[in-house]
Amino acid sequence: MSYLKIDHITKSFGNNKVLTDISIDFEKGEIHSLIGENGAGKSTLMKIIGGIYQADSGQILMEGKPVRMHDPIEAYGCGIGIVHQELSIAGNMTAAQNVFVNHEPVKWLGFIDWKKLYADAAAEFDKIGANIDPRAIAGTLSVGMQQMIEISKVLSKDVNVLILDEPTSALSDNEIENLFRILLELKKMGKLIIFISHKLNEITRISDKVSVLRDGTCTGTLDREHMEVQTIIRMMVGRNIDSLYPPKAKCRSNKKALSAEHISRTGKFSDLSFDICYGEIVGMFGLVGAGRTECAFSVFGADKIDEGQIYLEGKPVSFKNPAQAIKEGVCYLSEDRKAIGLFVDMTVKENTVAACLKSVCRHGQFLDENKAKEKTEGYIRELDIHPDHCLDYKVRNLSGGNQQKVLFAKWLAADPRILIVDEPTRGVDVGAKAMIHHILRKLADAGMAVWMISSELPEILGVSDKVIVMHEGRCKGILENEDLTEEDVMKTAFREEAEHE
Amino acid sequence: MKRGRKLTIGNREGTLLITILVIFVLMCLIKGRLFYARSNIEAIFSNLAYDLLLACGMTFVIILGGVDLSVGAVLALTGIICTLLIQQGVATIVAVLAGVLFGAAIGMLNGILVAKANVAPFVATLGTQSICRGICYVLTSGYFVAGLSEEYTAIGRGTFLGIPNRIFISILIMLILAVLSRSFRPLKNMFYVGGNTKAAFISGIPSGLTTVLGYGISGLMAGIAAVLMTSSLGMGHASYGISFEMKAISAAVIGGANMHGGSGSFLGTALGVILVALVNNVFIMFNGSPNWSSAISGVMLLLAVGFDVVRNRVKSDRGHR
Amino acid sequence: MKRKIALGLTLAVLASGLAGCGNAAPQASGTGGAAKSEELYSMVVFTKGAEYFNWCYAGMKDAAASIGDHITVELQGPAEWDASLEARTVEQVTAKNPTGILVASADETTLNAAIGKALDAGIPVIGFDSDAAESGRLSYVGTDNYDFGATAAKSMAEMLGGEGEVAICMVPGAIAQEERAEGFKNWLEENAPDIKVVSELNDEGDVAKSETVCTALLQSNPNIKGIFSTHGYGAPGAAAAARTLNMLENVVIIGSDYSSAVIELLQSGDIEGTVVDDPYLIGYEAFMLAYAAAHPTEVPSANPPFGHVPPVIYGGSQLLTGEMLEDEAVLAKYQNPPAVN
Amino acid sequence: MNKRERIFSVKQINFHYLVLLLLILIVTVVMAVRSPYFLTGSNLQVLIDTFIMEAIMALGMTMVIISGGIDLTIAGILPFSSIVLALLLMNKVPFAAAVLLVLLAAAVIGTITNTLRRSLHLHPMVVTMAIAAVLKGVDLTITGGSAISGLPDSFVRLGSVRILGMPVSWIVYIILAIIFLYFSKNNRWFLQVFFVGGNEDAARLSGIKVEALYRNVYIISASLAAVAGILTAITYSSASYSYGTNADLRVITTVAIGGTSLTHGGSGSVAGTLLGTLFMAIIYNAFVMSGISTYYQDVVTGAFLILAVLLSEGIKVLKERKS
Repeated sequence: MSYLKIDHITKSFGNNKVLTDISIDFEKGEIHSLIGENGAGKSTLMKIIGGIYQADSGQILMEGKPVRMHDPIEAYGCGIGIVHQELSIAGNMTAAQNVFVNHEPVKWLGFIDWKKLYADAAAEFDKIGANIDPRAIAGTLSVGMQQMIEISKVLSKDVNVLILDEPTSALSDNEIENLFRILLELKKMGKLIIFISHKLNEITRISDKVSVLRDGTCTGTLDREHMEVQTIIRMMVGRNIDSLYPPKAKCRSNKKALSAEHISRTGKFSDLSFDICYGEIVGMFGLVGAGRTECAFSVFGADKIDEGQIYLEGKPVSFKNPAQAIKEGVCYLSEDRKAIGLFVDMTVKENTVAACLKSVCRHGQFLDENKAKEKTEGYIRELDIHPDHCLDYKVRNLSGGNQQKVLFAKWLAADPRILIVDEPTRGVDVGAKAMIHHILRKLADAGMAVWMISSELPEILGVSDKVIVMHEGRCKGILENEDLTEEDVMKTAFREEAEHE
Repeated sequence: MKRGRKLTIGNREGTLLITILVIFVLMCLIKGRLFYARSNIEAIFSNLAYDLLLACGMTFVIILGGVDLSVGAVLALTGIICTLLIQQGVATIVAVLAGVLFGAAIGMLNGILVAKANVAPFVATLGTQSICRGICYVLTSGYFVAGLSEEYTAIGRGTFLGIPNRIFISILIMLILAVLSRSFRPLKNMFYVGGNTKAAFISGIPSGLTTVLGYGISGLMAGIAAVLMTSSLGMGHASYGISFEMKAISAAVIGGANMHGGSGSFLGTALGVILVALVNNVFIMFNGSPNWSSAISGVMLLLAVGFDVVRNRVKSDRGHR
Repeated sequence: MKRKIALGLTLAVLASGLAGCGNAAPQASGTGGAAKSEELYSMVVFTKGAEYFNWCYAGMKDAAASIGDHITVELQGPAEWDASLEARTVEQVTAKNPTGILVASADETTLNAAIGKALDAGIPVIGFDSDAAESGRLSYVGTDNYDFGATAAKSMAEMLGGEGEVAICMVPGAIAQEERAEGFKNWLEENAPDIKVVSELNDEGDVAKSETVCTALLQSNPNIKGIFSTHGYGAPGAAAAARTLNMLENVVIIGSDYSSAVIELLQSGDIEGTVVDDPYLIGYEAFMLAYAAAHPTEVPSANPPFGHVPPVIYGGSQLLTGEMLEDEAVLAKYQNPPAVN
Repeated sequence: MNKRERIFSVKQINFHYLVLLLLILIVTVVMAVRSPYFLTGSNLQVLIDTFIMEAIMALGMTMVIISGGIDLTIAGILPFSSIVLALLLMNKVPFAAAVLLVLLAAAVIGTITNTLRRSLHLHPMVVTMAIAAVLKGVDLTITGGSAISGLPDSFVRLGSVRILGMPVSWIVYIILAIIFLYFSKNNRWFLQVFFVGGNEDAARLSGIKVEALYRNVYIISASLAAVAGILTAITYSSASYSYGTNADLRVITTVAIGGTSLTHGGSGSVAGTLLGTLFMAIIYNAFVMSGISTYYQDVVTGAFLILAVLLSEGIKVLKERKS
């Protein structure tokens, strides 16, 4: 008898069937990974296990006994806790308060025992090796640290089943190592860990079992011996993807599109110099907090530059706001698509034309509905956005991968010469990932200059022609991507630090 | 399904339209000529002219995700400035322009406070409300400003092509805004800014400017309403427009605008104004207790939104089967 | 650094603002040595900014000036109609230790405690316009509002020839207005039974709202021959409604109180009459009573230690018509409203 | 960290408090110079009396605004509860029972507010605005517009009861203020309000019963408005539908001046509201004491409101720039 059993679970939202008859067995003391394309139903399944959604039919069995959970509190009661993909930190509270939210140590009448709270929080952080001041205001901490708070929050509830939804996407390598160490330790303690990730190498590294979801069904569970990347990919997408990464550039020109000379922004990055040429993809690698997004923001005019100069085709420019940048053909595809990318309550059409309104307007001022429609339909076809009649759908109702494609459509519609893409495949499944990489290459081959920011080394190495390595706000080196290995890049990133020490 | 969308009449507008028609037909049947006489219809519409203008301006602000509590006070202050200027013998056109532009300026000040200084709309407009209302009394000590020229009063009392100016101007402005909001870029931008301010900024939409424009239009509408009101009543007074902002907000929400920003419809707002005015009219025709007359718009709001929620629930229940 | 500058600037601006305000203020007792002979009288009303009270205050000011320039007067009170707020204002004024207080009460009972406290502190309190009869105020000057309504009813009956349907426009809840409406209805019931009050409307004391409700009224009931408004803002609204409907000729509109707007409408014949009392006189008398109460003489007083004052003075009310305003002398009385502050 | 530090969270919003304190000081000094009566005992007592109802309601409003909402019903609940209390007392209901019934009624109104807000997906401002309008209608219908008086003697006497030399309303306020000040920094439930205001989704996922919390916040606000209504009835020995006109806006102004943000929930403090309350009370009093026209009072409070919020937003921006 398995410890936790998902038994013929089915779930629909309205007429949209998300999960069909899924059954998976989980055992105590294992790390069980869950993988699948976006929209395959992983998050929904996890939310059902975590008590946030209720299944339409089927049941959840714990040690053979059916359990019903109507909210996260009941799930905790059953010893199940989730670390969510979207950070659920209240930025205005201290780290300790976040960890112990809703089960704070109290003395009487709900009065908080502050001493115990901070001591307990410190102990929790110690347990996972996180160096966080329990009294720090959570909002001022880095994303990685916030993730650690999230994990502590769940662990502090003494759970037997720990579900982690994409826990590593915002973590630095050190933090990932740390996390894995903790997970292995928890496993030894006999806890069940359900691990959701897009990073195949992570999954193959630490999982004991992996279950693959596709279109709301479970296509199989593999154990350690059979865990091969190609097999997993085939089970996920129903076909082999031979070329996850596109071929290298055909025609890199020497014409500089964008150059930065010694640009600095206090407290964010300093003294950056690099060139991006037409026809090439320049990868900018760095861990979280390396200052990549900040740098892109400054170049794009969404933030200031304190020192240094940016040149567009050799001409000095300084964009006061994104509007000016877009006018000059510089576009920035943001990493956080919900917060600063898309208008989720507006239609696909409205989103697609958002950055190029002027071009679909008569006399530049009066919206031409037909033009907007044509343009959007073009991108829906070109980018294969599903469903294909989604013109007037609210973006909120699309899956994550398709939302990302709409974001691409929005920026391609603005007709950029230089496209800055920030983590273009975050939260996107393998199929869509490959497609996005191919699109980027196609754009570069068509003469566009592409600046890709990513913290995934395989992606950087697989896609870019040139790699800018960032670390803690500084540029540690610019490498040509010829037989470059992950080790080379990492060495570059930590070069000076090693020398200092 | 797809064809339904093309009609561009949303659920809420449909509900409102049907409700209004039902009330109208019932009243015609019960009260007969008394009700459907041209003069009555004209009277209903003349009286809702101010509300219509203010509610249209408010719709923009609500689409932007804000709220404008200052419109009533701006209306009073603009009215007083206009009438004082007229009293001083300033040319009508100059006085009207000065008043209307003053309204727009106060609105833009609200917009600047909200967009540039990051002050919550409720607070910023509450502040300007209090300031404007105070200035009204400082300027007039509570006296009426009367003795206006006939040239001025003709604006509110006259007719154009047989239609009273008040109806003509307010409906014309409403229609222009309704059409422009769908296609005119600076107005269309408001939906983007209200939907997601940061994404709008990143997409190159001038969100600050758009916000200032939205509040500016709201102030402008208050200014126009002030001119129409003072000229038709023939006097200005510091107490004009008290609690008009609440009526305008109610009408916009009845019409389907979402206070969280990003959505709103001018047709809906106009229907909301008409519905409230109609119910008020019916209320008086049937001698309803005066104690309840100020609660009408609030109750209509709860009913309209409640009806939608119930209907959607019924619909989705059916969908499940 | 920026912080310091910001702080400094803010403070500087605010301080100068406050100082400026302070200078503009009429000072009762700030000037040290002469303070002994200085006297301050406060008038507290429940809707500061109402034209009616401005006239009362003007009467008070003139009366004060006639006594001597050692007397300062001030007008206080909340702008919104809230009896509890007015009571607080009375308490605050009491803390300034004025020589006398004149109060128009927002309702009959709420101010009792506040007025009692002022009396306990040795400050004479005179009621005017709206009475708080049980408060212990030394005297009351005002109009019998019941009678006021009756005057309106009588005029209405005359103008309508004794029959027809009429409506009342009012703010429910305001005591003076409720009394006027009561007087109006009762007089008609007793003396002109053929005139029926068919509707009572709430116009929220607002001209535009008054126009809206009167329009609906006149439409739904074309038999309405007369409208009586119990306050100063109703008649202009009713006139506007009648104008919109082209019914100015068919409807008799009788208002209450006077203002530049009402005078204008009377002159143009848009409204037929307005019932007026004499707020200027009321203010004048109220001040004189307060002064008398604050300066006891040998005349034995009913309220020692205060000076003797009569408990109640009722002034009359009369109908003012456009015809009467043709007389320059009459017109002069109602024109040129007094400046306040 | 000692307790004092925590209550006034020295690290966080202190600059705003400092400015408010300085302003209060300046107004006090200016007024003390200009009017010999300003610093008298009787005036200071009046100064507090004048704003005490708003002060009580501001406590509840602070929690509502921190939770990310707003409550305009209080202007309707205050007169409603004074009227209901008066009617109950006149019908020989014992005082304690009457007070309990009034509080219960307020709690029901708070629950209705939240239920409508939730089920109709409406912004709290719109819902509370509608409910306030309905309550005014109820008040008018019950009273017919006139003030209710002739309350039982035992009740009337309460108005002049002094405990430790203070009227009942002060005692109630002091107790409430201490509770709110202490609880808002130390009590689990109160802290959860900050949590929900800061990040509602996070709170929900953390297992906080968000809807119950919202409901409680509105119930507290409504109950405090009822307390203010009861105290008004005690203070003036009568009840009227005119009480509390525009009190909602005065209360929100107070809370906003105290540094609680209406832009983003989760930031603000009861301590700030106390300072805001003191500031407003002094300003209101200063106007009457100095004899400046009350018309300027509206202009000045409006300007202070905008300035105060500009200031606190400005501090935030400066802080962000620094970090």
